[in-house]
Amino acid sequence: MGIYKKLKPQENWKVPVIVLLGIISGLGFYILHISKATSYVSDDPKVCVNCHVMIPEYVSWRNSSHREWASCADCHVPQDNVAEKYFFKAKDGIYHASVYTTRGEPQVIRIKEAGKKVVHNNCIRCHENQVTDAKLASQVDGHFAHRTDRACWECHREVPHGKQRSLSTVNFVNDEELEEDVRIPAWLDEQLKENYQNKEQ
Amino acid sequence: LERKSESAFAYTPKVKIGLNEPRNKVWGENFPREYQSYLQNADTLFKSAYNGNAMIDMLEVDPRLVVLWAGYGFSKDYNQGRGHTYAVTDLQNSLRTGGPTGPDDGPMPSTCWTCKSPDVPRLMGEIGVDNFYKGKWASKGSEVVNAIGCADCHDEKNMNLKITRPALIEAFEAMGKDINQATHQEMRSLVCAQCHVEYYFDTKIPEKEGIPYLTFPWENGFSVEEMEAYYDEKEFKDWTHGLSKAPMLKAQHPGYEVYLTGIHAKRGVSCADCHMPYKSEGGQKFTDHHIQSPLNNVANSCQVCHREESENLIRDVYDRQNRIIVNRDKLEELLVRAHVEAKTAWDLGATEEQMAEILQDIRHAQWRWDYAAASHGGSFHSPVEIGRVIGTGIDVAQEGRIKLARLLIALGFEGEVPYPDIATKEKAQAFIGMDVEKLKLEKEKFQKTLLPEWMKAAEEREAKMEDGE
Amino acid sequence: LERKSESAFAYTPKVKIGLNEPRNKVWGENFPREYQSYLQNADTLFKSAYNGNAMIDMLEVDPRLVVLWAGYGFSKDYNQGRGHTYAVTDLQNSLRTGGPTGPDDGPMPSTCWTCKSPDVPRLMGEIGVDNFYKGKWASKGSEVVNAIGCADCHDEKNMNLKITRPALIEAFEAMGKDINQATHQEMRSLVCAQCHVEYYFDTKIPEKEGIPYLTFPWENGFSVEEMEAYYDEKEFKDWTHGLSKAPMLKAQHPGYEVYLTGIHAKRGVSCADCHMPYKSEGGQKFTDHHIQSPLNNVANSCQVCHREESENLIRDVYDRQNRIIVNRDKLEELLVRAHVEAKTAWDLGATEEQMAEILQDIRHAQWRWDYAAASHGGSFHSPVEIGRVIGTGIDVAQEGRIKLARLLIALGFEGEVPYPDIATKEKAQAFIGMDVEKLKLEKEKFQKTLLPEWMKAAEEREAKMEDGE
Ligand code: HEC
Ligand code: HEC
Ligand code: HEC
Ligand code: HEC
Ligand code: HEC
Ligand code: HEC
Ligand code: HEC
Ligand code: HEC
Ligand code: HEC
Ligand code: HEC
Ligand code: HEC
Ligand code: HEC
Ligand code: HEC
Ligand code: HEC
Ligand SMILES: [Ca+2]
Ligand SMILES: [Ca+2]
Repeated sequence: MGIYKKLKPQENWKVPVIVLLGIISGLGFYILHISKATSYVSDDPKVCVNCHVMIPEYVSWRNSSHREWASCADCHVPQDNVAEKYFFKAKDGIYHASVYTTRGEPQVIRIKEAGKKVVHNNCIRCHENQVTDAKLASQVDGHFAHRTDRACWECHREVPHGKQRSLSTVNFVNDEELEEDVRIPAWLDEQLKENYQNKEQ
Repeated sequence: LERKSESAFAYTPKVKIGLNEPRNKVWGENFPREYQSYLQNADTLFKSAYNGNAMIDMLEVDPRLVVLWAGYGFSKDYNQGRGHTYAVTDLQNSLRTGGPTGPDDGPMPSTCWTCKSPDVPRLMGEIGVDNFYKGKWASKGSEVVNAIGCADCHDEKNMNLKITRPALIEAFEAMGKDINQATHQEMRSLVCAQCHVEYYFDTKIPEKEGIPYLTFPWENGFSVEEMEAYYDEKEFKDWTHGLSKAPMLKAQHPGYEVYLTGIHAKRGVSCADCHMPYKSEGGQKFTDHHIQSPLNNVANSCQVCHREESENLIRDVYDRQNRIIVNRDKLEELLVRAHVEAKTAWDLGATEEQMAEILQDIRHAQWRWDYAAASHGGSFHSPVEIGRVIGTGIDVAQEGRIKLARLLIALGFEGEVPYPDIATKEKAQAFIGMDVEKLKLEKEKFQKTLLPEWMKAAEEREAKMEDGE
Repeated sequence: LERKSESAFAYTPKVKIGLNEPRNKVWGENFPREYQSYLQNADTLFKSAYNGNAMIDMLEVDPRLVVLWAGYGFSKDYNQGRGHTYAVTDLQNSLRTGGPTGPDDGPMPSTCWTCKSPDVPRLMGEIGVDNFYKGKWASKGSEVVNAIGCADCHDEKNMNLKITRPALIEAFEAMGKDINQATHQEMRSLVCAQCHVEYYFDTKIPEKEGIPYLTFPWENGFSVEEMEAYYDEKEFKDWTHGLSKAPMLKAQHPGYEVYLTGIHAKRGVSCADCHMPYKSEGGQKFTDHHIQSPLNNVANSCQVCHREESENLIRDVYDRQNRIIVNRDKLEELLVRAHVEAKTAWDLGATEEQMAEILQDIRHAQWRWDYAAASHGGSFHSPVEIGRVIGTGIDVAQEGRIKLARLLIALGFEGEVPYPDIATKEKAQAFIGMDVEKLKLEKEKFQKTLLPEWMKAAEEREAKMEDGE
């Protein structure tokens, strides 16, 4: 009861609040539209790179052992039941899209607690046979719990996004061009070469 | 989760394991994978740059140790530890434990057994902790026979990890902590911390006077300075040095303490993560019970977390060990010099008062050296801290030697005290006046007479134990 | 992905940037994001436990330094470096550079300018490298005015990273390496290695005799022992110590060398990864040109690779720094003692022969200390190596002091040479007999007369330069 009272707005707030809510939800749909957040309903990883802040994760995933097996959604969306799957997707989709559109994205994106749980459970979903041993689970109390009580990626630190998740994973698109390039500017190179010729004489 | 109760019906354990069952084979019936890997602890083939499964005679490799430990058991015999399988045998065969001729004979107490066998929790359960620690080690020669094993770390009812050694529990209490609060991940290191820790025998515990009670000196903390302060406050010494007469401390394998100061511990990596990584058989993972140098198993231990070439990872370990050994070796040399210089001072008639500060410096410097040296793996487990500890050791040793330089001149000595010829273990043992041949003969006699009797008695005793039903 | 190359092509430069354009603002027209972040190098607010953007008077913080550098410029004035913005100003204002009254006056050579400004490549291009190094620093006072900037690291044609300082290129050649073979990732550290390295002025290069030619002592390798051997072979000294008369070496910021020995370098992490991480603005990622302590920016630098709480990461850095400082401070104290004891020995009539070995010990011990101390960030960049270096320094310093103890007694001195009262910078400078007030007056005069003339001349000169077209 106490909590409800605290949360309940005072009477004179009613009108402004309703108006505000209207604006917010209107904006929400607008954001959904311009950011292609509706594409979240799809499981295709390409939709995640609709915004380039997801590029490092996309590229690292594309180079990982999981590319052929697991798409973004296989890990990042609950797979236990259909309702929850779409609820989570919608929640996440709207959230990411608003953050992106409002330019509010953090400098470095880090997974949140809720997201961690989802991913962790998805690791187990696919790898249950490997991480648990049905025979031992029957004899050894807490075997399942002990096997799965740490985030998988505390050990498998590079699955699937690699170690560097910054732009540095994708920065070197022009690598070839760069490798051919020399490191010493011509004006200095000439002077120093002259120096060496003098030395040899 | 539901799956769990389902399959519970499908599998019934082959045997019922009794409380404190010391025979590893019995547990192995139920857990053949773990047991098979456990049996590999007998392996002695792998040798890394400084460690490995092989038995390495450290006094041979580094005869300076003989001088550092003059007057103490370790100068007789000291090996780099090998697999858990050998804990009992190595204790029996070490020259340190002498050649007892009966239950009340020999230089070492029962307490030595504490970290060597699952017969220990069994005995402690049967006769009580105090009675276990009482008497000579020979008094329990026919009781302690099984190699370190399942009952040391596991609860027989549910295979949970558990602490079976009172010293660790008491040390936690002394620090005001409750070991029952340890997380599962912490337990994966704490089972090792039952044994891989610095210890001493406290014979002055009220109401237990005279019992060499196994105690971990952690009350002030784990660092080299905090433990030193602990011993200093108690004016405890392990022995009086044979040459310098300094009141010495012996640091024994502070593995857990050093590990705690390193980055892996800070990031929640446990001993078991590296020394007992998972192993896959038939698509299922279980804990590898072959406990050894991870350098013999880089793929399963390091590479799960570090996607680096195996040779790079090994080089990283060696890099750290090599950087540490330079100064550790230097400190060792300085300590040899300090002991010999102190002896020269005594010989020239130095007084107790003149020597007091110098001996304290030697005590502290060697304690620091030993903390670094005895902690096998420490140069990797926490290289920055070990580097620091050795740095302070060098400073203190040299302070002592500056005082010695002044004193020696005051006593009429000129020039430098010559460095002894201790190029080999034999020369070093001769230098400190030890009769090794005598020790070896005593040991041989013991091995031919008393030891076989113990083994026979133990066999008969175990034959009467119920088989796991 | 396509987006990235897209934007690469879409870009049309606003202005054309000329060869060796020293004015950062001109480059900023084309690259406003980088330039905006670059401007933040002027920030002096952040202070970490040992470093940060603020200007820290190191002689004030640690007056022992005054004694260690007695007889050398650094005892006059030494600050912990701050942002690149201040390189030119700080050189002008440092008491080390004196108060020149004209182009050929003052204690320091032109070479000092080398690492302070993008006017350096410009000048070297115009007058040649040798001519640049010739003369007093005052001779180029009106030429070097722009803060470290774009032309120091970038090629104006394509913004590729470039090496603009001959010393680094020559050092690579001396080691038999070709810097053109450096990978892109290596270049992200090598641009810093143009300046953040140990150096000396070689005045004995054939055909360039007398020119204080900037040289990196890397021929034998980067380690403290290898560089020491390099200097010893050449019998090079930076100065003769004011108290001990030891032939001293000064280690200046061996940042790159120390970094190379650490785990981050081994794993291919570059200076730029931590000190110039990527930054996000409006969904675009670009390189943050605010070069500073990463502790002021943990989220973008460390946390990209380490999924750890920011406070844990900061604590890790401090942990390492704190563990190193214990022994570094100790070594500093030992060096003060050694210098003072050596002076006492001279005063009592010691001979050159009696002192020779002792002075060599002091030289080597202080070199090791300085290698560790001058390398800001080194305690984090490579804590194990720095710990090792300091350990060897303590040993060598104490060896020298043992010899001193013997010598002092032989010279009739009794007891300990008292530690000087150097509790503050003022006391320490008085102790070594320095007239700081005179230095300050000379500097003030310079700041009021010559310096404004230079600035005016520079302004007029730059006004005639073409604007980026
Ligand atoms: C409209 C742009 C956009 C799209 C499309 C997008 N993301 Fe994101 N995402 C963001 C932004 C912005 C953040 C940072 C949010 C924050 O941390 O506050 C983010 C954060 C995340 C996080 C970490 C934060 C958390 O909630 O745990 C995950 C995981 C993630 N995205 C996965 C995905 C997946 C999977 C897809 C495709 C199905 C995807 N994203 C598509 C913009 C987007
Ligand atoms: C195999 C499982 C898996 C797949 C497939 C996967 N991820 Fe992830 N993702 C993870 C894990 C695990 C983390 C948490 C990493 C951490 O905390 O170290 C994560 C974290 C993230 C984050 C947050 C950034 C961070 O490092 O915390 C984003 C954004 C993200 N993923 C996006 C994506 C996108 C986009 C895709 C598809 C292109 C994708 N992921 C595919 C497992 C996966
Ligand atoms: C959609 C199913 C799926 C999900 C979700 C999934 N995996 Fe996998 N994973 C696979 C498959 C299939 C393979 C085999 C790939 C191969 O052999 O190349 C695999 C391989 C692996 C491997 C061995 C190869 C390697 O890269 O080392 C590891 C470790 C692994 N997964 C860990 C994880 C972790 C950790 C997570 C959660 C963050 C996860 N997996 C999520 C299906 C999945
Ligand atoms: C304590 C560290 C640790 C944790 C936590 C951990 N693993 Fe592993 N995992 C390992 C080790 C070690 C191996 C290597 C075993 C081998 O190669 O035989 C491994 C191997 C694997 C493999 C590959 C097996 C094969 O046959 O190649 C998969 C898949 C895997 N783990 C998935 C997971 C998942 C999913 C989780 C989370 C529930 C997880 N792991 C948690 C340490 C761990
Ligand atoms: C991050 C990995 C890691 C962790 C965690 C770790 N160790 Fe080690 N340990 C090593 C390595 C590597 C060596 C060096 C092996 C060598 O030199 O051959 C080593 C060496 C040892 C040795 C000497 C091995 C020999 O061959 O004789 C012992 C004993 C040891 N560790 C015990 C422990 C204990 C006890 C703990 C926990 C308190 C622990 N280790 C935690 C990696 C680890
Ligand atoms: C707190 C536990 C503990 C106690 C008490 C203990 N040890 Fe040990 N012992 C160990 C550990 C751990 C090792 C392995 C050390 C290593 O090599 O890293 C070891 C190794 C040994 C070895 C084989 C290596 C060598 O030194 O030759 C012998 C023998 C030995 N101990 C004898 C003794 C004796 C005798 C005593 C009593 C004075 C004793 N132990 C008391 C834990 C203990
Ligand atoms: C009951 C005491 C005890 C426990 C518990 C214990 N150890 Fe040991 N450990 C020893 C002794 C004693 C030795 C030396 C045996 C010998 O050389 O005779 C040893 C040796 C070792 C070695 C050297 C092996 C080799 O082949 O060189 C390693 C590594 C090691 N232990 C790690 C661990 C780890 C990790 C744990 C916990 C998971 C652990 N120990 C638990 C007593 C113990
Ligand atoms: C030195 C300590 C130590 C000894 C001795 C030991 N274990 Fe373990 N054991 C562990 C650790 C640590 C784990 C991992 C527990 C966890 O993470 O939950 C483990 C796990 C297990 C498990 C759980 C399944 C698995 O593989 O992870 C079984 C079953 C097991 N051990 C059986 C045995 C048997 C049988 C023996 C004797 C032959 C034995 N253990 C000896 C430390 C030990
Ligand atoms: C369960 C995960 C895990 C295992 C297993 C592991 N490490 Fe690490 N290692 C880490 C973490 C976490 C760090 C801290 C740095 C970081 O956050 O990346 C680290 C740091 C390091 C460092 C840098 C620290 C230093 O001293 O410079 C080295 C080197 C290293 N590990 C080598 C090894 C080697 C060799 C092994 C195997 C013997 C090993 N690691 C096993 C997780 C692990
Ligand atoms: C892995 C990250 C990392 C790398 C790589 C790295 N540094 Fe640092 N650096 C640090 C940290 C952390 C500090 C300590 C900052 C503090 O104490 O406030 C530091 C300190 C410094 C400082 C002193 C900063 C100040 O505030 O005065 C300088 C200068 C420096 N580094 C230069 C370099 C150079 C040059 C390189 C490459 C040769 C390099 N660093 C590579 C992390 C790094
Ligand atoms: C090889 C490049 C290089 C040369 C040559 C060089 N410096 Fe520096 N200088 C640096 C670097 C790098 C720093 C920043 C050091 C730090 O704090 O980490 C610095 C910092 C300084 C500072 C600011 C900090 C302080 O000490 O008060 C002054 C002033 C300075 N230098 C003067 C000089 C003088 C005078 C000379 C000539 C004797 C000189 N520099 C030669 C690279 C150089
Ligand atoms: C042209 C020479 C030069 C180059 C190139 C150079 N530095 Fe510096 N750096 C200096 C000087 C000089 C200072 C000291 C300025 C002062 O205090 O007056 C300095 C100061 C710093 C500081 C201290 C900043 C603070 O706020 O305390 C850091 C960090 C640093 N440099 C890192 C780097 C890194 C990283 C690179 C390469 C990406 C680099 N520097 C390239 C000469 C240079
Ligand atoms: C101390 C060295 C240094 C200085 C000074 C410097 N830069 Fe950079 N700059 C770098 C490094 C390192 C990179 C990253 C290059 C890479 O990874 O390809 C970079 C990258 C860039 C890029 C490429 C785009 C990006 O953001 O990654 C531009 C444009 C740029 N700098 C402009 C400038 C401008 C304009 C200035 C002067 C205001 C300047 N730089 C001064 C070192 C420097
Ligand atoms: C570009 C990637 C990257 C960046 C940025 C980075 N690190 Fe690391 N760090 C590593 C790697 C790789 C290792 C080696 C261990 C491993 O393989 O995980 C490491 C190791 C470490 C270690 C263990 C080494 C030791 O000395 O004990 C610490 C602590 C650490 N990092 C802290 C930091 C801090 C603090 C920062 C920011 C100033 C930072 N790192 C920035 C990649 C990075
Ligand atoms: Ca002890
Ligand atoms: Ca120098």
